[in-house]
Order: sequence, then C-alpha cells, then structure tokens
Amino acid sequence: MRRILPALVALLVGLVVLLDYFLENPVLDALGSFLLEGAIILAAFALLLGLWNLLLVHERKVRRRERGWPASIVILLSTLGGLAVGLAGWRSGALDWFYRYVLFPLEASTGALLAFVVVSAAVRLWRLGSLEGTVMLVVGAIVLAGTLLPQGGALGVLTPLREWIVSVPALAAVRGILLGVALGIMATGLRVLLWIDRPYE
Amino acid sequence: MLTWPTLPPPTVEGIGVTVAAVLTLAVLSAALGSNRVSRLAFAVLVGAAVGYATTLAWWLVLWPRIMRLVRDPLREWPLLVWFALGLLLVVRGLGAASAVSSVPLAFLVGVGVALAAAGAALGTGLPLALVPWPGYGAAVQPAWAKALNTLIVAIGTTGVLLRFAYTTGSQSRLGRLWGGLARNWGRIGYLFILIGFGTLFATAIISLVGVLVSRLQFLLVDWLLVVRG
Amino acid sequence: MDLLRLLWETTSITPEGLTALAGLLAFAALILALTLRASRVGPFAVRPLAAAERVRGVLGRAMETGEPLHVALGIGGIGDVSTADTLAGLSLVSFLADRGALAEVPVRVRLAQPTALVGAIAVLQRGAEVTGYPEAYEPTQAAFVAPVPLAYAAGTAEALRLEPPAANAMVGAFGAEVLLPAQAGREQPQMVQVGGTSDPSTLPLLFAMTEAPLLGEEVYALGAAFGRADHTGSLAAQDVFRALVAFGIVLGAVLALVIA
Amino acid sequence: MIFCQACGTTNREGSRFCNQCGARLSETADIACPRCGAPNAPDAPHCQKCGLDLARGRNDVWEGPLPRVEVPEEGTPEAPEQPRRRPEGVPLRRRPHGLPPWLDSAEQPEEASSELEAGALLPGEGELALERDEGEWSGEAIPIEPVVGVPYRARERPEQPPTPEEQKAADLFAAVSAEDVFASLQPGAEEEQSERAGRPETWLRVLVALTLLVAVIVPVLLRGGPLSAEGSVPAPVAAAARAIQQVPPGATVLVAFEYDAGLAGDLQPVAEAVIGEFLSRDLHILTVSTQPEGAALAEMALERVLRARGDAGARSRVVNLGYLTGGQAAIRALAVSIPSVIRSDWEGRPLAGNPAVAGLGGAGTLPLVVVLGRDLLAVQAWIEQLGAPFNTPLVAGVPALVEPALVPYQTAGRLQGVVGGLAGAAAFERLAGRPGVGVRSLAAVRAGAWAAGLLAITANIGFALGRLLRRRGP
Repeated sequence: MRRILPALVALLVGLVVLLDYFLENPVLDALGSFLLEGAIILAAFALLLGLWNLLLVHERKVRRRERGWPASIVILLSTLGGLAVGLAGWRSGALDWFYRYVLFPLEASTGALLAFVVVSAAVRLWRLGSLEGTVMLVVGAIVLAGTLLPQGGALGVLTPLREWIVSVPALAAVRGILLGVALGIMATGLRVLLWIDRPYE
Repeated sequence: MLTWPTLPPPTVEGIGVTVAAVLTLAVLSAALGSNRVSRLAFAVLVGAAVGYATTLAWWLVLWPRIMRLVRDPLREWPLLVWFALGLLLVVRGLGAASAVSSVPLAFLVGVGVALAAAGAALGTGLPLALVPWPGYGAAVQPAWAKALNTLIVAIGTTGVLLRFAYTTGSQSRLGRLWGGLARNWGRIGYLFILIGFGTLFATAIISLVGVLVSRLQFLLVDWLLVVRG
Repeated sequence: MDLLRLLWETTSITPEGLTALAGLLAFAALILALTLRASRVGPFAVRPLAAAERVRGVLGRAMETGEPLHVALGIGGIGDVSTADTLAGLSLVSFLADRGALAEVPVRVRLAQPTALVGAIAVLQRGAEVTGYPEAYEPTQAAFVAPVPLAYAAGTAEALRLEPPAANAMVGAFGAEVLLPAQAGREQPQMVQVGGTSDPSTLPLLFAMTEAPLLGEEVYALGAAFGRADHTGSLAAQDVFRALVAFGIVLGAVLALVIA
Repeated sequence: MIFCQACGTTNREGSRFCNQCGARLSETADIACPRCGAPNAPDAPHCQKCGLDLARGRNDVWEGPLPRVEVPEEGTPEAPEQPRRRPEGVPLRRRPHGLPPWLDSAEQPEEASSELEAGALLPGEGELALERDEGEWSGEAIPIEPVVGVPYRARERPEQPPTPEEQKAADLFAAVSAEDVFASLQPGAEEEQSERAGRPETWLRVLVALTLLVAVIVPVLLRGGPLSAEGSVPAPVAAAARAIQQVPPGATVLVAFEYDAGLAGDLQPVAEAVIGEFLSRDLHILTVSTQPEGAALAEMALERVLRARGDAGARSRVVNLGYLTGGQAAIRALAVSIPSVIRSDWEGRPLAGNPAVAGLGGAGTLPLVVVLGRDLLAVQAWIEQLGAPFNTPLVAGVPALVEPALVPYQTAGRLQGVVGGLAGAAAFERLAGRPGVGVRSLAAVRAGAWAAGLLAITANIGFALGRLLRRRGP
C-alpha cells in the first residue's frame, strides 16, 4: 500500500496533465486546471515547510555550538525579522521599504560579486596550450571585441565575425545541447510515468 | 558634472538609501576574500530572502484562497482538498513516511514531469529539430553563404548530439558502426561545444560586469550623489 | 457510447500537438520495450561518466576520513520547469544516501526550493531504512537555504567554507549564481568538485569551475551511472531518437542545399 | 557489539542485519534476559547485552580457572599522509585493509585475524584474540563473560533464505566494500593540486578586483567618454521592437517579471525600456511573476518609468498581478485563464471592474507576451507552457549571458525577438528615441568588459610564455 497509492496518484495525475496539455477538451481542461491549482497551492505550503526546516537547522547549529553558529543566530534573527515585517507591515509599506533597502541591495551586490569570480575564472580557463583553453581564448576574445568595439575602424571586421559565430557555430552547439536535453527531460518524465522511476516513495 | 559627495536627506527614503549602501559595501568587501562583514551580510541576506518569500507566498497565494473558502465554502470546497494535501506535504517533510503522506509529493512529481516532458516535446524538441533553414539573420546573406552556413549548422548540431551518445560500447556489427560514427562525429561536435562555450563565457563576462556597473552607479550616483545632471 | 462519441467530437488537437504527442508516445513505447529487454537480457553497456567515477572514488576517501559529502541541488524544485534536473540530482542523493548510511559518511544536501526539500528528505530516509540503519537519517541532513537564487548561492558558499566536505557535487538547475559555491569549493584544494546542469548558458561556468562537469543531458544519465540498470533502457531509447533526429537534420540540410 | 545468532559474527551496535550472512539480528530472538531484558536466542548461553548466564549449570562443568583474556589496546590504522585524487587510467583496485576495521572483521574473518598482528582492531573484538591465547593459563581468573561470538560459531543453524530487503542490504554492503577506498590516495595529480592551491587565488582575486573597480568607476564618473559611441542595433533587438510595434493600440499585453534582484542590474534597464515603449504606445499592461521578487521589481521598474515620463496618470493602465508559486504549473494556468487563478491585484484590489482587464481570458490569447527571464529555464518555461501550445507571440528580455542560448528559439520562430542585457537595452532605447539607464551605463560596461578581457588574455599569454621559457631553459 505504501508503494501503490503514491504511484497511482503520480501516474493518474501525470497522465491527465499530459493529455490536457495536448488535447482541447472541456472535461480535460476543467480537470487540468483543477490539478494546476493544486500544484500552485502545494508549492506555497512547501514554503512553510522550508521555513520550518531552516529554523530547525539553524536552531540545532546554535544549540550545539557548531562551527559558525553566530551566523546561524543572525540568520534566525533576520528570518524572523523578515517574517515580522512581512506579516505586520504588508500593506503599510514597511515590507516595500524592507525589500528596496535591505533585500534588494544585498542580493544585487551578491550578484555583482559574480563579476569578480567570472573574471578570475576566465584567467584560469583560457589556458593556451590545451585545446579547450585555446579555443575558448580565441573565441572569447573575438566575441568580446566584436561586442564592445564601436562600429567601423580598423577592427570593424570583428563585429560581423562575432555575429557569424553567435548565429552559426555557437547556434549549432546550443541547438544540439538543447535537443539532447529535451530528449533527456522526456526520458526522465516518461520513466516516472511508466512506473520505472519512483522518486516519491 | 562632478560634485563633492553629500549624503541623502534623513527622510525614510534617504535613510533607506544609506542602509542599502552600507549593505552593498559589506557584500562587495567579499571581492577581496571572505571576511566577517561579508559573512554577516550573507547571513542577513539568507534570512531576509526566506522571510520575504514566505510572507509573499502567504499573502498572495494562500490568504486569498483561504478567504475564498471562508466566503463561499459551498462553491470553493475543492480548495479544502488542496489545503489537506498541503498539510500532508508538510507532514511528509517533517519525516513521517506513510502511504498517505507520500501522496502530495507524488502529485507534485506527476504534474512536474508531465508538464516538463510535454513542454520539452512541443516547445523545444519539435521546433528545434525542424528549424527552417537558413534561419535567422540570413536575409542579407548571399546564396553560397546561406548554403555554407546551413551545412555548418547541420554538421555542428548533429555532432553535438552524437557527442553525448551513451550506448557506444556495443560489439554487434551495427553497434560498432554506431559507436564509431558517434565517436568520430562527436569529436567535431566537441569543437562546436567549445566554440559555443567560448561565446557564452564572453557574454557572461559582459553581463556580470553590467551587474557590477549598476551597483557602483547606485553607490556613486544615488547614494553619494557625486554625479549630477 | 454516446458519451464516448461526445468526448471524441468535443476533442481537438493542433497539428504540432499531434506530432509531438505521437513522438512522445513512440518514445514511451520504445523506453518501455528497451527497459524490459534490459531487465530480461541484461542492461545495455553505457559509457561511464567521469563525474560519477569521481564521486565513487571520493566516497571511498570519505569512508576513511569521515568527511561529509555535500550535494547542492540547485535552484530548481519539483513541479516546476526544472523538475527533471532536480530528479537527476536526487538520483545522486539517493546513491550517496544508501552508501553513506552504511559507511557512516554524513551526506549533506542544500537546496533552494522547498518542494525539492520534500523529495530529498524522502530519498535520504529511504536510503537509511533500506540499508538497515534508520538512525543514520537526520532531519537536518537536507537543508533549505533560501528560495532566492543569489541568497541560496551565498548561503551554500558560506556553508562550504564552514564545513568543507570531501566532495561538493552541484547537480540540478543552476544559473550564473553557481559561481559562488563553485568558487568556495575551489578555495579548498582537497575538495573534489563536480557539477552538472542542463542550462547551456550556465555550462561554461561549470566547465570552468569544476573538475568533471556533466554537460547538458548527461545529468539525466546519472541514475544509470550509479548502477540503476533499469535506466539503461531509457538511455538506449534516447540514442535511438538521437540517431533519428540527427539523420533528419542532415537530410533537411541536404534538401535545403538541393533546393537552393 | 551485537552478535549474529546465525553465524556469530560481531555486528555494529544498532545493526538490523548481520554484515556476514545478512540474517536479521535480534528480531528472531524470543527469550528476554531477566536482568536487562535484551532479547536472546532460545538456547543462547549468555545474554548478548549484559552477559548474564542464561544457560544455568553449564559453567559448573568447567574446572580450573578461566583463560585470561587479553583485551588488546586499540590499534591506530595507518593514516594516509596526503590524500590525492586518482589520475585517469589507473584501474580501480580493491584494497581490503583500507576498509573500516569493523567492515574488515565482518567481510572476511581470516584476513581480519591477520589484521590483529597489525594491531588494527576495534575494542570489543577480543573474541578473535582469544583464539590465539588458547591453552595459555594464568593464575587469576577474570570473572567477566569472556566468551563472546566464538562458541556460537560452533553451533550450526538451519539456513533461512534472506528476505528481499535483507538481500538488498547484503548487495549494498557488497557494493560498498567493493568501492575503491584508496581511489583518492593514488600517486599523481600533484601539479593540478598546486595549480588549485590557495596562494595564486589570493593575488589573482586582488588584481581582478582592483582592475574591474578602476575600469568601471572612471567612466561612471566621467559619464561616458569615447566608449559610449553608438554601436549598430543587434538584429534580435530590432526584431523585438518590430514585434512590439505590431501590437494594435489599446490592446493588453503581459510582461512576466521572471527575475530577481541578483541579475537585476543587467535586466532592469530592459524592463524599463520595454514598459516605457508600451506606455508610449497607449497599451494596457499586465505584470505577473512566478518568482517571489517579481512583483516588487515590477513596481520599481514602473515607478522609474513613470518618473522619467512625468505622467503618473499612466499608472492606471498597468495592473500588477503579483506573484504565484508553482512555476510552470502557474504559467500554464495563467495561459489557460487568468481570472480563475488571480482574483485581485498585488495591492488587493479586485480585478473585476478594472478596465485594463475587462473581458480578459487566458494569457495565451494576448497579442504579445514579454518574458523578462533571469536565466534560460525561466524563458523556456514560458515558451513551453504558453508560446508553443497557444502560439502566442513572445519577446524575451534576458541578461546578456543568456542571449546566445536563445538564438535557436529565434530561428525556430518561437521567439519574436530578444533584448539582451544593458547593451540590448541601450540599443532598444535608441530605437525608441528614449535614452535611459542603458545608454548611460554603456560606457562603464564596455570599459569593465574590456579590462576583464584584456586581463584574462594577457595573463594567459604570460603564462604560456613563461611555460615556453621554462621549457627552453635548463
């Protein structure tokens, strides 16, 4: 029973949603919309679970004085602070202020850190000598120059060259990868719908 | 024109801008290596993100539906099913494994894989397999260039596809043929993959530098008001 | 009977939809057939994945030293567009959960979507039960970091710095934010770092930061690479369709050339 | 320590199945120990937990002192001096003594006894030592229960077939013990180690940080300079502008804010440019998101656009539908029917009666949908759930790093156009004749990217030259 019931649910739901995706039929559409509504609500409930898990993890870290427990205290405090602001100041604009002047700058600056990381990664990656490094160095240099150079000038030829690289060889690579990924996604999904894979048990 | 730095006025917005600038500097200090300040900022970031997302899910998804159910329970009763399943999902997440508590997860898996598989088939697989050639941006090209590009794209795409072939070890006659084809054509494909990676990596540099620029503009223009006009 | 006819008459489908559905059904039939053959005759020979070998090797090292193993499951969840990537990551987690429970190797999972958290908890629990050490499962093994990509990346990076694992496997859905945990991993020279995702615009970053990247669709082959013989059938089916698509593309190009 | 009643092997505390024969441990026992209550086999001489003598009178047969049991001190397993990873090509080799000792003793006892001389032994495995000390008697007897495991070995029990889960456990155990423990300890791969060592990372990090900061701050202060020269308008941007122009005036379009603050620096200008164009074309705008921050980001972008345009009245033509959980499921639900999923906007005002959404059906029927996606998956979700099944015209705004990955969808006609990053936003602003953030930041982006690229290229050319010289030299 413990294995049958969930499997049945997954199979039936998957089948209905799959057919509803392709077929235009009043009954199927109603059923499909009903199930989609359920997926939306379940995802929202999952966030509550995530909140609980976070509190559990960091409370344990603090209680056991594990390495980096002060950071856990900060995380707990800011989580509860965010919750308080969100629940109390939902319409009062407090949450808006919290987002604009606390969460947004923190997150955007963390994104800005990626610039430093990616450049040092480029220094490591573009190694002349190895096939990968050489190809990436040459292509990367061309694409950078072709994108950043103003029109015309001595190196003006690089811009159309960059266009060609993006719209022919790079396109071929991305298209091949995307096609393979599509096949992989279909296989993964069908493995579940064919009862071969049961990740939900 | 450039002016001397001046802090924003002590209004709610002004204070907010200063707070944001301080947090920005705290995070950017990690560019020189992880330090106390940056660790503190990251901790605040994690907590703030969780709190914010959870409250939004509550106010924008759960609360309206609860209200709907309360106002008109007779017509909105199906919501009860989903609320019950949602609670079961939480129970499963707390570690209680049983036939019933696994149902919500199974439901999510079913919906997810069905939509993903259908979308991959209709939205990605089909159109990308039957792209009309020569495609995009080819209007201005001469005929020979179109033909050449068409050929290059076809060779590259198939090469990349074959590069990832899994069953290349078979010893049957057909299997050896397939394996040899996949290996050799796949080498060409690998070259195309590298070219594609080089392109994507270069654009990644440009993109992330753009993110950095907007942050520094905030510091210099919006906070310190060094640049006017 | 009338009901059936009514259903049939009220049902419609676009030509593209019909094509895709037919292809999907054919694919499903092929997967089923080849999976049955794999179970009867024996699994298909599948090429090894370097990342999987790395993980196996480092698992041995972790059994020696007792270092934990870390899996970053990415920003994807279950039910959303990245369900397949998340399931691929979960197949790695289940492999580690089985081995880890037996060999007392702590396995840590960090993820950004609570829907994936439920899946990870289920997998870890099953691993601990099947191997006969239910006490090996801890509720905090799978940790939800934050539902916002950059916050998730920063939190995971900090965790990797605090508790350096023997290996950090980043398998799932990732965007550019993957650079942060990957950088944190590189700062520990002993740490083995593998990664895989299906997003082509993230792959070059993983390619630069990890030792054995899984490129694109290879993540979906992880299950087979970790000994799921019943997955080899679907891999063979993928290869059949791969050959068909490649043939079709070449044919189309030749036709286009002939017309031009 | 638990002892298997089938084969007598010692098992780890808390084990459910015997590591040697896979038999279930202590479930089959039916006699509870009178002292500690631990379950024991019906004919077990001693309690396996507290060692109480269960078989009365058996010890009376015994004459003379009991053999002295030397409990060997815990050995120290040889520690690997420097764990290294296995280079490619070295075959996976089985190194049993690399397994944890408790695995060894369970895996193959005859090797385990040889391990005793090595001294690698866990406390409590003294019963193996007993076999060596046979016949060596000493004066004082030890009144503890010395006999553990060994006597049980003598008694054979009927072979019971393992249950499926026992079988699975046994298979798993075999698999684990077959893992190459020393895979990571094989010689080699030092050079990669040193290449990955922390030291070069630090100076590299500082160099990169300083270069980027200087290269970006200067043009920001100078407001442009030579690098702000106009480039050509990329074809995808032009296509996007064309698609927007084809929308009939007064129609309603949907803008999906599928990004977060993290990459907003590269994407917010695109959002502002697109929304500004919509407003100037008198279109009604719906904004929605499946990312938590999407709704707030939409408000921020809208605010800046309205401030730049100077007419707050246009706000009434924009409805912020807020944020939905569920990812692709939410997108599909919206594509089928918006009102059935969302009843009120982000401020809580009911949609019913709002002119902007009068007679609104599914998003799939809209004349144009703009997806501002943080990564490829975000755009793919809208293509696969809305664009493909409903044939809705789609335009994507993405950070520059996603743009090349979208070219296949453009060639396939699934995307009408793409506006990529700050550069794309700048080009779009020029087309629309409304220079904004994109144009203003272009110079700084170019300078920073130039500096980054030159740094990486020169550094690697330097590395290559250095390697060449070293090879030339003695």
